[in-house]
Amino acid sequence: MLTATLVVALRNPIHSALSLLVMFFHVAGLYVTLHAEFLAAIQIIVYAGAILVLYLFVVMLLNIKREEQFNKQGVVAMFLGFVLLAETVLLGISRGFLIASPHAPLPVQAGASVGNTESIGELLYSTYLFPFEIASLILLVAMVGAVILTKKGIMEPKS
Amino acid sequence: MDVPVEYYLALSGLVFLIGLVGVLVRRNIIIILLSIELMLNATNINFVAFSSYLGNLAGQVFVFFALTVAAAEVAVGLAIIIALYRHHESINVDDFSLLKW
Amino acid sequence: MAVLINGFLGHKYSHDLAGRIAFGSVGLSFLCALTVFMGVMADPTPREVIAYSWIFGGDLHVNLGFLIDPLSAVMLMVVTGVGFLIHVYSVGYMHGEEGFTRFFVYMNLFMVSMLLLVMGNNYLVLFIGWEGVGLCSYLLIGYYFHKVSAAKAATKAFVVNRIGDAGFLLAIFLMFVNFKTLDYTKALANVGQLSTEMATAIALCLLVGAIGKSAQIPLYTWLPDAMEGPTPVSALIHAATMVTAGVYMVVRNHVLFDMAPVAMATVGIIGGLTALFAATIGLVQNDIKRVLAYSTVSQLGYMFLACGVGAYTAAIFHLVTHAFFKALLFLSAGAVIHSLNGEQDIRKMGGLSKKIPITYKVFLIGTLAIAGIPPLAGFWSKDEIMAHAFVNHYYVLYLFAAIGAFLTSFYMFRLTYLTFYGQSRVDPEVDKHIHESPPMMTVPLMVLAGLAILGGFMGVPPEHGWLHGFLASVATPLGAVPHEVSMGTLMGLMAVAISIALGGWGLAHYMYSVKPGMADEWSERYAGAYRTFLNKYWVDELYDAIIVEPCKRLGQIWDWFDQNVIDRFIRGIGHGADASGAGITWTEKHVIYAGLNVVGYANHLLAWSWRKLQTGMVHHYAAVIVIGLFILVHFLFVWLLGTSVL
Amino acid sequence: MSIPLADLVTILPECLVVLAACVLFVLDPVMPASKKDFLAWMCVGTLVVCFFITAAGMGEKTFAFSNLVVVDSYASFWKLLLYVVSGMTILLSIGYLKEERIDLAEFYGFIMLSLTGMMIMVSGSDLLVIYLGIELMSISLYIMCGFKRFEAKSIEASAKYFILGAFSSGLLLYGISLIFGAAGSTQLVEIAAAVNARGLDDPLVLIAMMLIIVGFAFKVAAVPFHMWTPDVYQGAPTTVTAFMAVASKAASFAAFLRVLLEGFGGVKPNWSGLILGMCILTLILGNIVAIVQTNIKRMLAYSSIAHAGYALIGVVVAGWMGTGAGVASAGVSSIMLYLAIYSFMTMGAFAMVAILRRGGLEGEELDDFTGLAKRHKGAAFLMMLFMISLAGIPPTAGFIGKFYLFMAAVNAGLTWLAVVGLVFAAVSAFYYLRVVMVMYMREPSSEQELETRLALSPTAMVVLAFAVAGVVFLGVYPGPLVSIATSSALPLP
Repeated sequence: MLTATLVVALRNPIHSALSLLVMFFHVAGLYVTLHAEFLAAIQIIVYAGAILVLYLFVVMLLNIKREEQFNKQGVVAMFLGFVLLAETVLLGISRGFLIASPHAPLPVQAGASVGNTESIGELLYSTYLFPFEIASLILLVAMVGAVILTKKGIMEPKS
Repeated sequence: MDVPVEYYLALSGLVFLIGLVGVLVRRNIIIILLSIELMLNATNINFVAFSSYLGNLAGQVFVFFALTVAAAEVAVGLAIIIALYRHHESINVDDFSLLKW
Repeated sequence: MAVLINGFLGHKYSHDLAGRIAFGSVGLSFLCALTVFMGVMADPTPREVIAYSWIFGGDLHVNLGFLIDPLSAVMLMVVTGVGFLIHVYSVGYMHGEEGFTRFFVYMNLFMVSMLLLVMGNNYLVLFIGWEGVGLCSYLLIGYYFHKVSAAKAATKAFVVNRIGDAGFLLAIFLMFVNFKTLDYTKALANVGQLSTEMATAIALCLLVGAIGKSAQIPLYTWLPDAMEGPTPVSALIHAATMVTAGVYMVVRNHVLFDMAPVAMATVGIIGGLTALFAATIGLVQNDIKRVLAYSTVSQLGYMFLACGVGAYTAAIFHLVTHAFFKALLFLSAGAVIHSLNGEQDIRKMGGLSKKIPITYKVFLIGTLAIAGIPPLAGFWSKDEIMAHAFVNHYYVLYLFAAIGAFLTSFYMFRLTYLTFYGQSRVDPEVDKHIHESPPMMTVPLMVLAGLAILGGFMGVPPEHGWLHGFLASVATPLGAVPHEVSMGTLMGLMAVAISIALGGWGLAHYMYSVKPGMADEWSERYAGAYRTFLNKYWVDELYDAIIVEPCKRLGQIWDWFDQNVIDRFIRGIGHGADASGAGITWTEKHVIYAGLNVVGYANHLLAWSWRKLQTGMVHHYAAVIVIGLFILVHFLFVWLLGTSVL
Repeated sequence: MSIPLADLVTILPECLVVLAACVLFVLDPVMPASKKDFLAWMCVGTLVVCFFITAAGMGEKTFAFSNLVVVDSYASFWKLLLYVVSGMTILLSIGYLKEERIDLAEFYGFIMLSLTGMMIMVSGSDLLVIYLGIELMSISLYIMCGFKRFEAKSIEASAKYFILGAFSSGLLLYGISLIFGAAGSTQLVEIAAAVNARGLDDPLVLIAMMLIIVGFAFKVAAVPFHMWTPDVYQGAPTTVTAFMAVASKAASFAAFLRVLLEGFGGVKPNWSGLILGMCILTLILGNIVAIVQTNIKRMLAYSSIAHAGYALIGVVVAGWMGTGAGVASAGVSSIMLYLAIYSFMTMGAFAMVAILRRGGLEGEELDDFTGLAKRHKGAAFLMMLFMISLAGIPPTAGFIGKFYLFMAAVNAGLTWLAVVGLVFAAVSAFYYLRVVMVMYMREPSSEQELETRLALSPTAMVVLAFAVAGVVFLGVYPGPLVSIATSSALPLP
C-alpha cells in the first residue's frame, strides 16, 4: 500500500518517468484488488504502454540532459516543500477528522459482483453514452491540435 | 477486500499531494506534466475505491473518461513542448537552459 | 406638448455634425422652452410625458419620461437661455479654432444631457443626464488636447465626478429598495414611510453626488482645474449650468432632506464652509479664470447653504442670478483673454478699460452683481440667503456667509482693478493688437449684462417676489411655518449686506487703486496665509499624496510582484536568515540572464519574455493557486468551527 | 446500444456544431486555398441555424441521455450568447488570421469544438459531463493560444495556459472524485441530496467543494486564481483572447452557477462567504493593477478580471443568507445580463485591437492608440464607445449591466458590497478613459501619422457593427434582454 513512496523518487529526468511507470503498475495492482480488472488492463496498456512511451520518446527526442542544478532547485523546493508539508499536515488532520466523523463512514456494500469488462461496456454505451461521445471529441481535438502545433511547414513564419 | 476505504483515500491524497508538490517544485516542464499525471492517477484511485465500496460501477467508467482526457492532455502538452523547444532552438539558445521552467 | 419636441429635437441635433447650425438648434430649443415655460406659468401643475418604457423586467420598471413642473421649467429657461447666448458667443469666440465642429458637437451633446437631467421624471433619467454632462465636461475640458494640463484636468474632473456619482447611484438603489419605483412623483409621495435613519442615509448619498457635481468641499478640486477648457465651456458648464445640477437635485429632493435634519445640517455646513473657504483661495489667485472658478465654488456654497437652511427658493433664485452674472463674467473674461491673445494672468493686464470699453462695462456690471451691490441681481439673491440663515437662527452660517460675501466683493473688485485700471502691464507685443471683440461676442454679453441687472427683480420684494410664487408648489420646505419677519429686520440685514459689499469694494479700491503697493506689502507681512491661499491649502497635493499615489503605487507593486517578487521571496526564504543573500542571488541571476540575453537575442521583447520563462513563473502561479486554495480551506474551517462553537 | 432519437433531437445544436467542425476538418485538405473562407462562412451559417433552433426551443426543460444533459432556458440563454460570440469571433478571425498569416481553416474547427465544449458545460447536469465539457473547451483553447506558433509569446502563452489549466482541472477532477465518494454519483441532483444530508461537517464534501470552487474560479479568472490571465491574454492571438475573455468566461460562469446552486445549494451560506472574499479581492486587484498597464491586451485582461469580480457579486447575491428566492434569482439573472453585455463590449474592444494589427505593428501597446482620432475618426469613436461602456457610464449598455448587479446586491442587503463595486467602477473609469485620452488628446507621432491603413475587413466591420449595436441598443433599450434573462434564470430551490 505504500507504493506511492516510490514515486517520491522522481528526481532525475528520465528516471522520474520510469519511476512513474512503476507507480502506474502499482496502481494497476490496486485496481485488481479493487475488482476493476478492466481498468487495470487499460491502465497498463494506455498509461504505461502508450502515454509513458510518448513521454520517454519526447524526452529522448528533445535530448534533455540532466537539468538539475540541485542547488537552485533546492532553495525553491525547500520553501515550497515546507509549505506543502504544512498543507499535508492540515490534510492529515482533516483525514483524521473524516474517520472520526459520525457522518463519514461510507456504506459498504459487500461483494458487489462488478468490475468485469462487460458491465463496464454496458454502462459505457448506455448511461454514459453522451460523455463517451464527448471524450471522443476531446481526442479528436487533441489529435488535430497536436498535428497543427508541431507539423512543420503548415504555417510559414513571416519573413 | 478488507482494506478500509480510508486507506485508499489516504493513499490517493498522498499521491495527489506528491503530484501537487511536483508541479510546484520542478522546473522541467515534462516532469510537471508527469506530476499532473500523478494527480490524475490519484483521482482515479479515488474513483475506483469508491466505486468498489459503493458497489457502483459508474466510478470505473469515470476512470475511463479521466484516462481519455489525460491521454488527450498529454498529446497536446507534448505538442506544445515540442513547439516551444523548436522555437527556442530556432533562435539558437544554449540548450543547457532549455526547458527549465 | 412642446416638451416632446424639445426632447426629440435634443436627440436629433446631437447627431448633427454641422457646427454652424448648432446654435440655431439651441435657439430653437430655447424657443420651445419658452413655450413650455409660458405653459407652466399658465398652469403650474406638474405634468409628465413618457417617451417610452426604457427598462422593464423584474420589479424594476423605468420609463424614459419627462416631468415638467415650475422647478424644471425654471431650470429649463436658465439652461436653454444662457446656453443659447453662450452658443452665439462661442461662434465668435471659437472662430478659426481647430476642431470647431467637434466643439459644437460636444456642446450640443452637453445640452442634450443637461436637458435630460432637468426634465427627467425619474432618478435614472436624471442619472443618465448627470453622467452625460460629466462626460461632455470631460471631453470639453480636454478640448485643447495638446495641453497636458488640460488632459490631466479632464481626467481629474471625470474621476472626481465619478466618485460623487457612485454616491448618487447608491442613493438610487436605496430609493428603489424602499419605494420600488424611481419616479419622482411616486417616490417623493411616499417619503413619509421612511424611517429618519433611512431618509438620512439616502439624503447623504444624494449629497455625495451633489457635492461631486457641484464642486463642494471636499470634492471641489476639479473645478478650478477645469478652467483648462475653452472659456465658453467654463461659462456654460462650469459656471452656469452643470455645476448647479447638484443644487437642482437637492431642491428636487427637498422633501427627503426635510425629513433628515442631519443631512440638512450637513448640507448647510458644507455650503457655508465652501463659501468661505473658496473665497479665501480666490483672494490671491492670479489667473483670471481661476479667480472666477473659485468664486463659482464659493457661490455654489451659498446655494448649498440656502438649501441647508431650508431656503430652497432662495437657492434656486441664487442659481438663476448666478447663472446670469457668472456666465457674464466668464464670457467677458473670455473676451479679455481673446483680445489679449490668450493671456490669462491678471498681473499682465491692467488699464484695459479704455481699450475694450464694452467688455469693461459688462465685466463691471458682473462684478457689481456678484459683489451684491443693489439693485443688481446678486444682491437680492444673496441677501435672501443670508436673511434666511439669520432668521432661522443659523448664526454661524450667517457669519460664514457674511465673511464670504465680504471676501467675494473684495476679490472681485481686486480682479476688476487689476484688469481694467491702473497702469498697463501688458506685453508691448500684445498691446498693439488689443481690440474689441466682434459683435457676435459682445451682443450676448450685453444681453447677459441686462439680465444681471434686472434678473434680481423677479425675487423682489423679498419672500414675496414673483419667483417665490412660481416655485411655491415645488420648493416649499415640508412643514415649514411661514414666519413673519419684520420689515425692519429685513431692512437691517439688507443694510448689513450692502455695507459688507461696499466694504469689500472700498478695501479693494484702497489697496489696488489708491495705494497700489499695499497689496504686496500685505502679502509679505502675512506670507504664511498668502502662500496657503495661493497654494489652495495644498489640498490637491494632499489628495495626490493620500489617494492617487497609493493607488498607483499599489498597482505598480502588484504588477512588480506579479513579475518578480514571488520569485525573490521564495529565494529569500530559501536562504534563510541571510536576507542579503537573496538579493545577491537575484541580481546574479538577472545579470547572468541579461548577459545571456544580449548574446542570445537582439530583440528585447523576446529577452524579456524569455527571462520570464526562465524565472519560472508558472509554478509560482501554481503556487499562488495552491496557497489560495489553502487559504480558502482554512477560512472555511475557521468559519465552521466558529459557527459550531456559537 | 441504440442512440435514442429523442435525445439526439434535444442536443441537435451540439450535433450540428460538431458536424460542422468535422466537415471542416475533412474538407480543409481538399479545398483550394482560395476557398478557405467558405469554411468559415459554413461555420457561421451553422451557428445561425443553431441560434434559431435553440431560440425556438427556449422555455422547455428537457433531460436527455439518462439525465446527464439538461436543456432548460438557462442553458439556452447561455447557448444563444455563445453562438453570437463564437460567430463574432469567426467573422473577426477571417481577416485577422490572414493579417497574422495563420489562416488555417482548422482554427474555425477548434472554435466550433470549443463551442461544443462550452455548450456541454452550460447544459450538463452531471459533474462528469461538465468536466468533460471544460476539457473539450480548454484543450481547444490551449491549441488556439499557440496558433501563432512562430512567435515565442504565443507558444509561451499556450504552455502557461496549458500547465496551469491542466493543474486546475486536476484539482477539479479530484474534487469531483471526492464528491462522488460522498454522493455515490456525479449527478447534480444527487450531489445536492448528499450535501443536504451531510452538510459541511463531512470533510469529504468540504474539500470537494473547495476543490471544485478553485477549479471554476481558475476558469473565470477570479483572484487569487487569475495569475495566468494577463500572460495568456497578452500572448495569444487577439481573436483567441477575445474568445477566451468572453465565451470561455461566460460558459464557466454558467456552469459554476449551476454547480453551486444545483449541487451545493444546501450549503449556500458557506460558499457565498468564500466567493464574497474572492469577489472583493478580484475587484480590488483587477481594477488597481489595470491602472498601470501599458499593453492594451494586458489592460483588458485585468479589466476582464475586474469584470469577473463584478459578476461574482451576482454569485454572492444568489447564495447570500436570508435572501428570498426572488432576490437570489435576481442575482442570477443579473449575472446573465451582465455577462451578455460584457460580451458585446469586450468583443468590440478586442476587435478594435485586432483591426489595428498591421504588418509591422501589433496594435497592442497603448502607444499604438496615440492620436487615433486624428487618423481614424470612426475607429477612435467606436473604441471610445466600448471604453465608456466598460467603465459603466450611461447610456451605454455597461451601465445597465452594473446597475442590475448592484441593484441585486442592494436588494440582498449587501449595500456595502455595492458601495465597494461602485467605488471600483469609479476607479476603473481612470484606466478606460486613459485610452480615450490617448486617442483623442495626443498628437500621433509623425511615423504613426503615415500609417493610415486599418486591417479592416468587411467581416470585421460586421463584428464591430454587432458590438456597437449591442452596446448602444442594450443601453438605450435593454428591456427585452432583461426580461429574457429574468425569465430564464436558474430556478432556485
